[in-house]
Amino acid sequence: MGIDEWPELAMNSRDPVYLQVVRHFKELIATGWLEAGQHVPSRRELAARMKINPNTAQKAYKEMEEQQLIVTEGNSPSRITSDAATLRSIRSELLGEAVQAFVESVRRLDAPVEELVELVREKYGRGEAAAEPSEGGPLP
Amino acid sequence: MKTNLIALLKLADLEIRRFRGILLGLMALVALIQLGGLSMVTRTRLSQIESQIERSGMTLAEFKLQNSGLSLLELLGELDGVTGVAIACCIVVVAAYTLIIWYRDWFGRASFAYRLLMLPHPRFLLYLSKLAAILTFVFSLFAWQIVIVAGQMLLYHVQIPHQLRIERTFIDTIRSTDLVIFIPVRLTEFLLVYGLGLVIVLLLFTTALLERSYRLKGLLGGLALSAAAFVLLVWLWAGAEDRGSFLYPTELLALFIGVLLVSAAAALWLGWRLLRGKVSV
Amino acid sequence: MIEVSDIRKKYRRKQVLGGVSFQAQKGQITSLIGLNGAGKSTVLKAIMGLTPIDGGSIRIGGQAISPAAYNTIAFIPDRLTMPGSMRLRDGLQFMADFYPRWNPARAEDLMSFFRLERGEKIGRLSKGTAMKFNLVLGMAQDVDYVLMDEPFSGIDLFSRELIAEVFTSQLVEDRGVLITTHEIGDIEHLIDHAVLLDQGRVVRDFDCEQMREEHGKSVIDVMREVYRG
Amino acid sequence: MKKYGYSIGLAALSALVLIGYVAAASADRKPPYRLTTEEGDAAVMNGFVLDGLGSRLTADGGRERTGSRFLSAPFHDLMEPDHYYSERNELILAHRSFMRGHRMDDSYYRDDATVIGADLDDERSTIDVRLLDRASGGVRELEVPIELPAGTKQSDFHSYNRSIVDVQLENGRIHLLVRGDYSPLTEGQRLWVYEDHIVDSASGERVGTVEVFRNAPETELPRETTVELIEEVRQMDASGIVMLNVKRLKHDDGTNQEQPSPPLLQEWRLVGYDYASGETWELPKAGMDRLKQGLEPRLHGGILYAFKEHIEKPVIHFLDPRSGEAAAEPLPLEESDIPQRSVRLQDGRIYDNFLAGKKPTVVVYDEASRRVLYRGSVEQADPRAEPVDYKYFSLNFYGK
Repeated sequence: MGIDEWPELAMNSRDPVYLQVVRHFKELIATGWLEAGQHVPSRRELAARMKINPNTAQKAYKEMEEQQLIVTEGNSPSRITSDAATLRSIRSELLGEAVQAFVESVRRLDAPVEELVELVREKYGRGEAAAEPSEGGPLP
Repeated sequence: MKTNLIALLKLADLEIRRFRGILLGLMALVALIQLGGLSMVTRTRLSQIESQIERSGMTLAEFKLQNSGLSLLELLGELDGVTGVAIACCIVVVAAYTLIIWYRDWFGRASFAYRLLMLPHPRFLLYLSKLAAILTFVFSLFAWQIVIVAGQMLLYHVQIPHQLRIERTFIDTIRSTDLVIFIPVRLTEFLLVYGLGLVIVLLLFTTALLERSYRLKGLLGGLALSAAAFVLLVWLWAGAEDRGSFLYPTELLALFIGVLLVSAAAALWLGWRLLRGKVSV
Repeated sequence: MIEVSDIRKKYRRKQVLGGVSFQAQKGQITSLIGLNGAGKSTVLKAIMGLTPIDGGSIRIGGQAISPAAYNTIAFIPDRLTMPGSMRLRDGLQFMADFYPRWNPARAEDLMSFFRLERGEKIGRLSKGTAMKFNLVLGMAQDVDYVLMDEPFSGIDLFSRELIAEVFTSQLVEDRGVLITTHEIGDIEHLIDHAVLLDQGRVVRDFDCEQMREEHGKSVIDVMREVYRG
Repeated sequence: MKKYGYSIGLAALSALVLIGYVAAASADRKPPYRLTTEEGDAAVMNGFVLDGLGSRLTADGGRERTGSRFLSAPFHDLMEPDHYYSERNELILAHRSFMRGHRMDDSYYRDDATVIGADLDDERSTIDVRLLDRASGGVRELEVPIELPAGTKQSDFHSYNRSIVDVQLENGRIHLLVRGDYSPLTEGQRLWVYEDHIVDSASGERVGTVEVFRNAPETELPRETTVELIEEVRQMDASGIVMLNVKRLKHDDGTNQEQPSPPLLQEWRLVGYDYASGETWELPKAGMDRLKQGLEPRLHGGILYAFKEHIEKPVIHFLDPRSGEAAAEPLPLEESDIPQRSVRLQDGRIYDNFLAGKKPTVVVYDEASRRVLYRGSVEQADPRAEPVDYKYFSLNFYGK
């Protein structure tokens, strides 16, 4: 996987940059773009691609190591963890977070749960159908 | 020490090349004026003599007996005003450049001063390289003037028929014109005149640096320092003229040289200190 | 690290620096932020010994500024530093002649990275190209610290992006970078440490990621508090 | 290397030209002229120099360039060796500290034992006298206050100027001959007063004052009296007497404008004064008639030398200053190509500097025997130099 094909990361300036990078990795892992055991780019390549400075890239990798998202043996390049449990927890963590954010923003509208579920099924269904046939569909 | 020397030579080369257009221009101007002027003056005098001979029917030899020929000094005498202007031009331009060689680095679109002040070499090399450049210009013009006088003698031999020629040695030719002030024929004279010139250059350098460090206050200080040195030198020189002074002329000369040395040392030391920590972009 | 302690400077009876203190760590990108006239450039020039200070002290890697120190610190000012009559190649030759720590190979990389024409006259460069060449002169020295004065001001968007890329490259890695700017916009997420100046005084001095983590504020938010509040 | 070509080329070429120039200049250090001895012993010329065409020549073959000096011009201890200051250079060489600050004093006296310097600056109207004991080097200073001449007072004059014109020492008494030149308030004629102030050299006390001469005030404006001192030619040497050259002139009253005629000599007297006795006298008619043949009087060794210097063939007459009679046979000098010449009387010898055979020539006669002690002329050493024909070299005494 060339560094250039690495998906763009839209960054905001309020959250710590290194945490945004870690999240981005989690999304790539969750969506399967990064497979277990796959080599991750070097600190320098990541910095160039993400347009962040090498220290931040370094900090992101350190954070990911602490969260055991990546493993480094000796001084060979780090690799995505192949520990299934960690991988699974990443997916649920991301989904949980997304849903949490959704719930908080919707709670203010005080809508009953069933209506919400119905609406999600409908949007999610249409979103999926739309995504299927034409790859370049408008982003949601 | 060696790297500093190499850096100094490279900086000096840079400074010399930055002025080479003007220097060559000056040389051309001076040559044109003095050689062109001489050939013109010679041609007019020769035509006068020819018409005089035709009217009187004498031969050239008889004319020479009567008028003892046409000396180069006589011809140069007619050129004195113009030569003076040419030399004054050189002096004024080089004197002005003694300040411009500093200010051009500060002003203009590019601030070369930033780069020069950040060189990993003692900053005093800037002072010495610019000084070396100015001295190179002065001595090139000095040498060029000698070449011109030689050229004038050659021209004289070419244009003047040998019957009218009056032989003079090269040094005698220089000694007999006002040029001798700038092209001294005596060592003591050379050391004093060019010693004074060097001190003036050093004082101008340090005044420029004082201005670059303390702006107007610095400029005034520099001018005051230079004026004081100058007044002291003139006072000593005049003292030697006044036969009644308490000090003997040779003692006043020693003081004169002393003041030159002290002023030079002060200017160099002050320049070194200012460059080290006081000058500002 | 670069240690600036309590430096003061008066310029024509105006207190340009009223006791500025901060540190720029080696290996970090520190940004000196302040509105126009806050004294940013003066701080950089003071650190480089290009302008004397009335009080306080400056240490670079524990040493005071000296000619030898110029082997360890490079300064990229906001203007040309080479005579206009020179061509780019003469400028590079000048650096090679006088800077033992000059890295010709890296200079070549940067020249092609910025697509600069060696034969061009320095005096006729546009502002953007001139800044790029300045960056070449600064970055191609193997030094521990690099100081940059408003590298982005008045420069077209594309040059700006090109210049920003330099900050993400190994050119910056484990070097101390101190960069001044008054519009943080495009390099907000590039800098590790921010020092905010106002009327010659340090009003804020914080680690950007820490500020985001603990207060959820971006550098611009802090600037808004300081300069608009 | 192309990069540094320009600078190196410029510096190298300049250096080359300069080295060539220095070589030429040093080759040119000696002037292309020489004073060659044609006859006699050059030793008599010791202390004498011939100055001309930018060179200074001595009889012992010394050749030195003068001229083309600007900044270094004034820095020479010895004074210009023209007639007036030449002996002083000896004092400067011999007694440097004694002469410090006093090189321009009015007058000096010197004998084997002492040197006396006297100076009168009018602000203080006292004479500063300094005595040097040549043996021990000790210096004594005296101050001799002087008044205005008898019968005159300050308000009579709008300005006056006094100076010591001669100093003599005879048996312990210092004679200070003061010349006073007083300009009266009214439009009348100047008043000349010569006074001899006598002081005891040991105590410094004033012994007396003798008014040597005071001119009778002229009544009509165009008339003028001029008084010049005829002092010992070798001013510092001892001389028992001094003489005054007193002339009364009638100026052209300015009627015919185009060509104002030179003043007419109405009356001419030589007044002598003997220091020891204080006696004054006038040169008798015999002497005056001799002088009136267009001769200029000079005093040397107590004898009055009368001759016209600036003519082709002068004759020196030796007169007794009291009787005016001839003291010795007149000495005709060799003919000069041009009227320009200078004659110096010194140590019993007569130095004659003139042009013979177009060349500057010096002939030294022994005054008593009239024998030619030395004869030398200036030769041109380099054909390219300016020829010496008809060029005048001045004979100056520089001091031994």
